[in-house]
Amino acid sequence: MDVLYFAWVRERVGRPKDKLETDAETVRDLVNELREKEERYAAAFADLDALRVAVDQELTDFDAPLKNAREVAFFPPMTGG
Amino acid sequence: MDVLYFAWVRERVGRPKDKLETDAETVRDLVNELREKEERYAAAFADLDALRVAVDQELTDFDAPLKNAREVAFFPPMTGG
Amino acid sequence: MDIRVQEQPFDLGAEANAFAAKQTGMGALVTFTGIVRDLAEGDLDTMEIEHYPGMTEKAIETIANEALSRWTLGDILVIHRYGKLHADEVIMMVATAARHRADAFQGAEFLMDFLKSRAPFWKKEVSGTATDWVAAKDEDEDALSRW
Amino acid sequence: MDIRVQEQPFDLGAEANAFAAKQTGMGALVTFTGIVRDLAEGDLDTMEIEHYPGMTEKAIETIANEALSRWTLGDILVIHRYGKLHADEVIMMVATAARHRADAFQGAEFLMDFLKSRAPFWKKEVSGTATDWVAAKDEDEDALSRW
Repeated sequence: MDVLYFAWVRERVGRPKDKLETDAETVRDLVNELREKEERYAAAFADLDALRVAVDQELTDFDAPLKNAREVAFFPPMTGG
Repeated sequence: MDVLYFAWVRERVGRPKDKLETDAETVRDLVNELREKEERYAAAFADLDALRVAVDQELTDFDAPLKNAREVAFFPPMTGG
Repeated sequence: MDIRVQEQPFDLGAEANAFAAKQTGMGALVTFTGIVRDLAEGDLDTMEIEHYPGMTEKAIETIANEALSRWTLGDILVIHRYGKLHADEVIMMVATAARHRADAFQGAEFLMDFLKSRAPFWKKEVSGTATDWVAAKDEDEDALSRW
Repeated sequence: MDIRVQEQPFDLGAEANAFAAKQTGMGALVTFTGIVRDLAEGDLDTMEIEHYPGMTEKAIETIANEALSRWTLGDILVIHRYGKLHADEVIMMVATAARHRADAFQGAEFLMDFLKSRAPFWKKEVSGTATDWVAAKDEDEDALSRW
């Protein structure tokens, strides 16, 4: 599974993308897995209220299932326009 | 006093402008004076609900006083934009 | 503030660019452009716009000043044509500049609602030998009550 | 519908004219243009806009389709830049065409409200050695609830 990071999430994680094998059933499970991986992930994912998530390029929430997902992206609230 | 007519009011009256001497105290008095003048004025001023009036280039209503007015204009509801 | 009442055509894009170039510190520009629509029957020959010279400019200025007093706007542009126009020609435009988009949008909508019913313009549609003064719509008068 | 996500600058006036020229029977055009504002301190060097290639276009298309389903719109244009921009540069624009002005205005406002908070763009302000990710505003999230 591709895990993408944007904006300050990318900066805290220190890279734009990870390729992971995971058994995480939901986005929240994946976040917990990442938090335990390394300190910089724990820092990036410290406050979920400050984060948004997309699964296969659709905005969703942290309880979304990851079954068959190919791409998960984490980022702060968007500031387009 | 200059009395101006616009759009179909002008067409019904048959001219864009009259110069009048009048003792009319209000716009309504002036309208009544015009109605008695000739049939085409009676036709133009048949339905006051369909008309708007400006005194000295400010929109107002038919009870507005004419004291010191130099210019009165009659026209249908505006359709700008 | 730039208000023009004119017979000659104008270029929407050139006016939008010139308006944008004049602004500093404004994050949001809104333009509205009104275009002559053909009649349902597709046989509009001309739209004739009559106005009240002298009052027109003053009425638009009053409306623009009211917009400036209600929203935080950096600038306002209003151009309105009169005379004979054909289908697809630009009738008029307004533009607003503001720091924030809500002001720019609301200022432009307010200008349009009041220009529609409070600036002394009258439209006549001419198709063949038939001429029709465009009737004011109740919904245009109603639109004013929201401000 | 015309949606472009691009790094290169574009000309607001040329785009507005091209959009207008494509329409038939549309009496009302609205454009919104977003421009890089300098910081309060006047020392903005660049604004860097990051986006999520692939998702961005899809998200904008979803928003535009929602606008088309809610209002009677003839056409929609959205252009949004990414990369490094300087003060006074155009960031993005939307344009809507409709028979009636209320649809054109509301369609454009809806597009802007959703592009602001639902299209995957992130802005970073760079001034000297200081960089700041622009924070989303509560009022932008609140703006969505009116639709």
